[in-house]
Amino acid sequence: MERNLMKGNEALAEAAIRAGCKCFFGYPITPQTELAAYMAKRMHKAGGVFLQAESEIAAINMVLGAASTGVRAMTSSSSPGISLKSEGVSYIAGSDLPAVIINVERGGPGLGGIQPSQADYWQATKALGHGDFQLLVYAPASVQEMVDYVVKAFDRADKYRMPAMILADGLLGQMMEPVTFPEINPNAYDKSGWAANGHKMQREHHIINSLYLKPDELENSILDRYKRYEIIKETETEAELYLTEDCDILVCAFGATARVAKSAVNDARAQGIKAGLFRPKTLWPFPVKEINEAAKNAKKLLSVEMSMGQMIEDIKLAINCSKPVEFYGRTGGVIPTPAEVLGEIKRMGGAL
Amino acid sequence: MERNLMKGNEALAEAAIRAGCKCFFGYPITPQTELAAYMAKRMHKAGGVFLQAESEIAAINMVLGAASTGVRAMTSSSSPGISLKSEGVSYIAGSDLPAVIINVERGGPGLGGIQPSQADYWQATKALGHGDFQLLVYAPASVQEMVDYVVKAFDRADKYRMPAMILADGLLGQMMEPVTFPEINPNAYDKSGWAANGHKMQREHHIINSLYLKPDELENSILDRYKRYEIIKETETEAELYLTEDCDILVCAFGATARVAKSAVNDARAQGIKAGLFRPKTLWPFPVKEINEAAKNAKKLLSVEMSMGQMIEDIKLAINCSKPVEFYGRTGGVIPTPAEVLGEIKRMGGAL
Amino acid sequence: MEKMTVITERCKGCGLCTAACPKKIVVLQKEKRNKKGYFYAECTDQSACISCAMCATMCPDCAIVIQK
Amino acid sequence: MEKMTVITERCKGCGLCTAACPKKIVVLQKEKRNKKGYFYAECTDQSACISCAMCATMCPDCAIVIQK
Amino acid sequence: MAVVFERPKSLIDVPTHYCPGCTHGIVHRILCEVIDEMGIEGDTIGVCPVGCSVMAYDYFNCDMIEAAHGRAPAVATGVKRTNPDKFVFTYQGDGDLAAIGTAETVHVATRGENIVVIFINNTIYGMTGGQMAPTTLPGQVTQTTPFGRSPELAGYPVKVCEMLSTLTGTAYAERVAVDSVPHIKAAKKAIRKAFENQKAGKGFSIVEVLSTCPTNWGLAPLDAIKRLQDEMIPYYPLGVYKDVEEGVFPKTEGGNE
Amino acid sequence: MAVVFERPKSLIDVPTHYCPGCTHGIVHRILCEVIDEMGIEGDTIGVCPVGCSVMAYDYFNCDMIEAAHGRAPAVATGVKRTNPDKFVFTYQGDGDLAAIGTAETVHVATRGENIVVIFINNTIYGMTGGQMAPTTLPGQVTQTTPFGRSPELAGYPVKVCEMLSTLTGTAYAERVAVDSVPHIKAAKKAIRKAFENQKAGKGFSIVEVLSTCPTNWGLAPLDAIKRLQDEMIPYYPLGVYKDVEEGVFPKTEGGNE
Amino acid sequence: MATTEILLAGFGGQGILFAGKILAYCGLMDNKELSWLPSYGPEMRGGTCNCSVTISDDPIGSPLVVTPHLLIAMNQPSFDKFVSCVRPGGKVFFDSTMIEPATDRTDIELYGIPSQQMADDNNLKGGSNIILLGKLLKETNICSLETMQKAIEKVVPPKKAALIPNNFKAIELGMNA
Amino acid sequence: MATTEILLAGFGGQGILFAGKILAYCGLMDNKELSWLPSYGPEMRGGTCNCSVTISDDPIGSPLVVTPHLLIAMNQPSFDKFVSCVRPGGKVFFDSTMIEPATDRTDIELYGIPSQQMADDNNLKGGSNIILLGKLLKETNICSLETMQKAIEKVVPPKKAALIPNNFKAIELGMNA
Ligand SMILES: Cc1ncc(C[n+]2csc(CCOP(=O)(O)OP(=O)(O)O)c2C)c(N)n1
Ligand SMILES: Cc1ncc(C[n+]2csc(CCOP(=O)(O)OP(=O)(O)O)c2C)c(N)n1
Ligand code: SF4
Ligand code: SF4
Ligand code: SF4
Ligand code: SF4
Repeated sequence: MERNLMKGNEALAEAAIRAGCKCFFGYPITPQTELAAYMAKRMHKAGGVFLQAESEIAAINMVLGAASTGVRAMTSSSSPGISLKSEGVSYIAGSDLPAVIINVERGGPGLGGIQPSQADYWQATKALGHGDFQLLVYAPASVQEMVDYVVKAFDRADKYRMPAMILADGLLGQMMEPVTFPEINPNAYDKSGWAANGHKMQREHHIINSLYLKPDELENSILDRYKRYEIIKETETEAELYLTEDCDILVCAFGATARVAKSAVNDARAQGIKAGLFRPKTLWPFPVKEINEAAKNAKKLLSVEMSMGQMIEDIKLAINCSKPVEFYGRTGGVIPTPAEVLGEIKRMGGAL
Repeated sequence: MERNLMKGNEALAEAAIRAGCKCFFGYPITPQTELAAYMAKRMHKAGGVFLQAESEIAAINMVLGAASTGVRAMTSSSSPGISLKSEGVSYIAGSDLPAVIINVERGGPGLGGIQPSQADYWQATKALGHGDFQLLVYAPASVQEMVDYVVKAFDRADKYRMPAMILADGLLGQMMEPVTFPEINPNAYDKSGWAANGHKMQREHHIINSLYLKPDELENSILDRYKRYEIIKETETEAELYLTEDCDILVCAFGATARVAKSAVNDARAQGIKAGLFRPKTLWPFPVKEINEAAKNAKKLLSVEMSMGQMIEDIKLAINCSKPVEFYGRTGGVIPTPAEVLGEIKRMGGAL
Repeated sequence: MEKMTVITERCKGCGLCTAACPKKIVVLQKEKRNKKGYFYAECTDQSACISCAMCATMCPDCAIVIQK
Repeated sequence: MEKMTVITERCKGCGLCTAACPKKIVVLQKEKRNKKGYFYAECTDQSACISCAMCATMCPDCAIVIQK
Repeated sequence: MAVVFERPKSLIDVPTHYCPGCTHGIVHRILCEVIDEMGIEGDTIGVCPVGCSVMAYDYFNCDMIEAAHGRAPAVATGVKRTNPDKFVFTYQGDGDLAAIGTAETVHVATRGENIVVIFINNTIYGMTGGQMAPTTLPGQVTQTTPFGRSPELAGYPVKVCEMLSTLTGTAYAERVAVDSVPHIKAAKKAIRKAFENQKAGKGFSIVEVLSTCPTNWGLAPLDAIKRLQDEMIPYYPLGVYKDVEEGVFPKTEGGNE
Repeated sequence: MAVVFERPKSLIDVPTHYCPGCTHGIVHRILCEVIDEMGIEGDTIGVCPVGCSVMAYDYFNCDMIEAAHGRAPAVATGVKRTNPDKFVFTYQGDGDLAAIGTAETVHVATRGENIVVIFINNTIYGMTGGQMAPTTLPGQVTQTTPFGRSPELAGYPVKVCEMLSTLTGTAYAERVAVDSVPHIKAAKKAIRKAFENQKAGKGFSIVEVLSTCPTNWGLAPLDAIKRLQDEMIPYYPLGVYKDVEEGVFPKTEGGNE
Repeated sequence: MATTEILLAGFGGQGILFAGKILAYCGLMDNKELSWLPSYGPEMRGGTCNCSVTISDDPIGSPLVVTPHLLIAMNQPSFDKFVSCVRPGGKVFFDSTMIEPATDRTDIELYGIPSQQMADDNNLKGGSNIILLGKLLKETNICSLETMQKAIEKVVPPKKAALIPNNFKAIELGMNA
Repeated sequence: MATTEILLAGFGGQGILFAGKILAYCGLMDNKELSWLPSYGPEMRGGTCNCSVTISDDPIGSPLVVTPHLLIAMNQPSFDKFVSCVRPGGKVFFDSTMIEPATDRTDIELYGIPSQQMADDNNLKGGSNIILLGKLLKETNICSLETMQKAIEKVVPPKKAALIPNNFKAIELGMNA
């Protein structure tokens, strides 16, 4: 397979097109602009729709409209723009629609900055909008994984009729790496049972809706959804375990930060410190089994994040607070260095 | 003091005016419409500004504008409308501005329903927008507390220069109870050091801003904010402990649900079961010391929520997963009954 | 068969039909309520009805059927 | 003192001033760069300058001061 | 005897939740009459707003999508772009279309999106209990303008047809009313024309329907009709505001590949 | 010798981050000249957009607030309503004002909010690297219209002055350009008038300034000026679109208590 | 009486909430603890609507009345839905013009009066709710007539003060029915 | 060579990212692991801009180059900021037209060439970056000239293919400087 040198943002776009995405609605924002630019060039040729919406809100609701008709639809943005989409994402979840949403995170809060960040972890995993719901959240750590997880996100979104998010960051979006595109034969899911694409006088009319005025009906619709969530928690978690078998200190990190952490783990091993890496690839569902496996021999855990510490809570909950979990983070667009992480590992190792 | 019979929504409005709120910007949504209606009637007479904005987004940004000039400002909405405000709330936090935001929650996700819910707990406490930040979150459980916590929210927002939220629900907003208005002398905080209200050629110009293009500057601004958050965690937690001293089963609930839980605790005691109630009044910061005090003799905890279970994570983290925490919830607008909660208590008690 | 039929359970007693009728033969009677509690509309003189469907055109609830 | 002064460190070498000058005496020279690396503008003939401030009015960077 | 007037087929035979005398029902019916007459029920996808007509999905027998408040035009855009051969319409109130949804409305028009918007102007927020709408008349009392809408405090109404007519993508904008049989017939004609426009690919069409909200106006249904006639029509003149016969996309224009 | 032209006092003496030849700088200067001439620096509060002028707070010496993308009119409303004696202006690009901020723009106008909006129309998104703006001309190549803006695919431009002039709350709308010395002088006069309107409480004033973005147009600064003259002015005719001498709130109207 | 839980139910527009409010004010007048909680559907008119009122000597837990001591039912669906929830020994007041009181419960007392008809007959437009309240007043010891009259004076908005006598009359009609 | 980390820095508009891209493609051509990461300020023109390139035989961890083996500096602030980060034994290539190379480091090698001047003199508008690349090619074993030429052919967009010879010439100038 050919190795292409591509920016993460472009790889996301190309992968989406190959995964059968038929429409992209977006609004420009740094650091994900290349994604839309790529779509603008390629989507029409691929027989799909590219439309620059008047806002992030319009874009997510265009996605809702297209997805309602059974078409694979995607939007992308970065942190402030994702906040604006939150109502729409909640509607998509509440309407049981599949859709893919990309967040190429930047530093916040507010306008913040345009450098990489992971401070939207909680937003993505707990509360991208009001009400009880979840999205599938994938955290790629390389340009190649950007490709792989976009393909998976479209598949799983269709499979479970729910929104799926790629939670990337400016570093992954902006960096170029070699990438190959595997042969993709998108699974076809039968949507004829619910899609609102014109009944041709041949079936009952379909209604796409998130309104249930009777509380018990609304509750039941949520309970149904949470049953699916339980299946997903059982079957869809993914994680990388690196040198965890014998590790004393388990470094936990996702996305771009995991690359930094891996360098640090290697450096630590080179210095004789038994460090290992746990890298969740799905953030929701959080890989509970996997982290327990990875941590089984560890004495301490260290969560490294480009934020003030958000995943750390999921780690503690996943291991039932059974071991100390420490935190090292940089935020606001500062990227931690392997040396800093190594310093933390050593500090913790010294205290063992 | 005179006992007035008032809806929770109206009490919120009256209390805000008495607390020196000088402007209210909102957009209609059930179940909080009475709040704006009350403001429309009274605010101009009180020398303040009432303006129905064109949307929730406009409203929160009007709040940002007014707050920037040093004026006490407020907005209110319900779940879908709060999602729309999330970008603006993140800007307010990132600009270190005080403001009060009311969420009279209803069932979600999506359009959901118009009955009471607590499913925006995570949104309020973890991620009301992108980036690293927090808001103060108060959870009143009676119309009287609606009054008391609005007053406090304005005070603490000014004190810490951050947004504060009243997280209520449709039940509290719609119900009438007797309420008294204590003499309120709003603290005056000196805002002349930062407010952008015209420099009269007598000082440097002030800039209200959340943009820091240099990552280390953005990081520093966040670290500064988190130092304040640490002080707040130390000093601002509040909770009610009811019959906890000797309790075997500690029921944890906030807001309207806590009233139901309290009835159930009383019923349980009447049946000889040692149940107690822990009611956080601040959701962020979560009352960690207080719950540990309340749980010290408990064998099991039960989180009762009008959601699929969100506070339960904070409970587990607060007690360091040291005791089993179970969950009973109704969602989508269904209000749990004391009998249901009692049933859970008994089930758990039987297993003791 | 009658020219103007009110589907009484659909009628909400709004009276828009009464004003639309050029013959002034549609009224809201004040005796009988339907299950929802509304006094429903009635044609007082079927023979005078010219089947113009003005009342039905005004009716927001499709509560009137006209035949000719 | 000169009638037209370019604050060279402020000049970004855009050349808008050169087109605005009615006397055609403002040019972007091609020898000297400022610290930012721009070839800055220059008045080639101060005596011909009529202090009309046309160049300064066009300058987006307030890089020109005019005296009379 | 033959039936000369009955419920259109595409209007599902159930009681509506609308208040007595609310003209939403009239607009529903004439819209469905047009769908029936054009024979397009099976090829039509409707988008409901958030407002009193939120549950229109239970009444229209074509496929239906419930949009977030104000976002129906965006939802409709997503539908139409991916299903260009389908008929797509939105049905929206004035709060939905002209307040929270202003951006979506302006942009669906300026894009010349080939859809139909049915816009119910009843000068108030019905569903939430009678707050000021962007279309509320100066002086009108509502829950949030308890002393009458003061333009100084609460601004002036937005005249939607007038505003959208300035946009090149708008092919057709007409304001109608449903206060009388002749007006209802004209309204139906306008809706028909809007759908025919969509069939012909002419661009964006909007039909603004002056309607009543007896409940929140605090008027009996017939008095509400009278208010529509006496106060609304003078402020919001009926008529065609724009009608681009040849459509908004002349074959020669544009930089398409 | 006496200085006859120099930087206005209210324009802080620092280099800007704007590209060479970008006309944002010209508009900044004439705006500050007006502030200086009216002597209102100490009583003015400015609101910056998100766009290339996001950091205008570092340039204007009056108090400044940085708004979220598109929300400057709402922020300004919050400021003006609580500080009616202050001069309040926003400075916004076309993406900010006419795309994401459309609702805020239309409503600040229809409310007759007594503020000044300076609207920079450069037919492109500058800061994010040259995507299509709502004002991008048909056929114009941008990052997101790589084959030229096709109205069929990407819609038609929004003509802001034309659209806002249909709203009763708009007291004054003028389109100017900064491509030449006479036009710059006219632009300054328009800005002055807008601020004088605010002083007199006349209602909403907007000055649309046709500007260049040499960088994202891919043109040398002087070529960019030429494009403004040759392509933009014909599409966006200069002139006064609305000017309500007596202000939008005649003493007799309104239902104020 | 420690605690009385009352449920009022009917169509929107029948004055369910208004009647509940009067009861709530009765509690306020008598210096008791009380709560009032409305619940309604999406329809502005004609939808279902109900209202929970609790009056008590002690602080009130859940304001939602699930098992009422007293029920006022103003339409058939409300009667059918809620009659089974009434506590044993409880009382049900209903409009017999509108409601067919089919129930096999024997542990509760049913008081049906043709309140709608009575309102129509006495030219008390929309007074059916208050007539039922009068009946409730008579058959329970919720409060004194005087308290209820004071409550009515509080609840009727000043602009409509002219309607107070009508309400008094409706109470009277109900008490005598 | 296991891993080479390269940092390129200067003003926006000087072609920093473009030069970095050529280096990245060199890695691709030679079938190595590689990463390219840009970083820039808010200005479209004239702001600071830098670019991290890592070429390696092994999978690459952090793509952010903090302690480069090789530094290309195209303006004074970049030189001043980054010269201290270069690894001992590392090499710094800079435009001596623009930069005063003030540093007290003795453990690195400095290669200053007047690349801007050379570009101006040779009518290679904007070729200063490529000239420096030529110098880097000469002084390191990052790749062969052939690889770099192939990389250039890849990176120059098809529409501007006419500029390829100019780039080759710039490389040559740099190698001979
Ligand atoms: C984001 C959001 N904001 C507000 C609401 C509450 N809401 C529901 S309907 C409505 C307004 C309805 O008025 P209009 O659009 O005029 O339609 P009508 O009910 O008069 O037909 C509002 C504000 C909501 N559901 N979602
Ligand atoms: C919510 C949100 N969406 C998008 C962006 C990204 N963004 C920054 S500036 C800009 C557009 C700027 O264009 P314009 O308003 O025309 O101003 P110019 O830069 O051309 O002066 C965009 C889309 C953002 N910061 N926030
Ligand atoms: S218009 Fe229809 S609903 Fe109204 S009274 Fe007449 S028949 Fe009944
Ligand atoms: S207009 Fe100003 S910045 Fe541009 S070249 Fe002339 S002096 Fe320099
Ligand atoms: S509230 Fe008004 S708009 Fe809504 S259904 Fe009733 S009358 Fe119609
Ligand atoms: S990108 Fe365009 S608008 Fe922005 S500063 Fe540069 S030239 Fe000006």
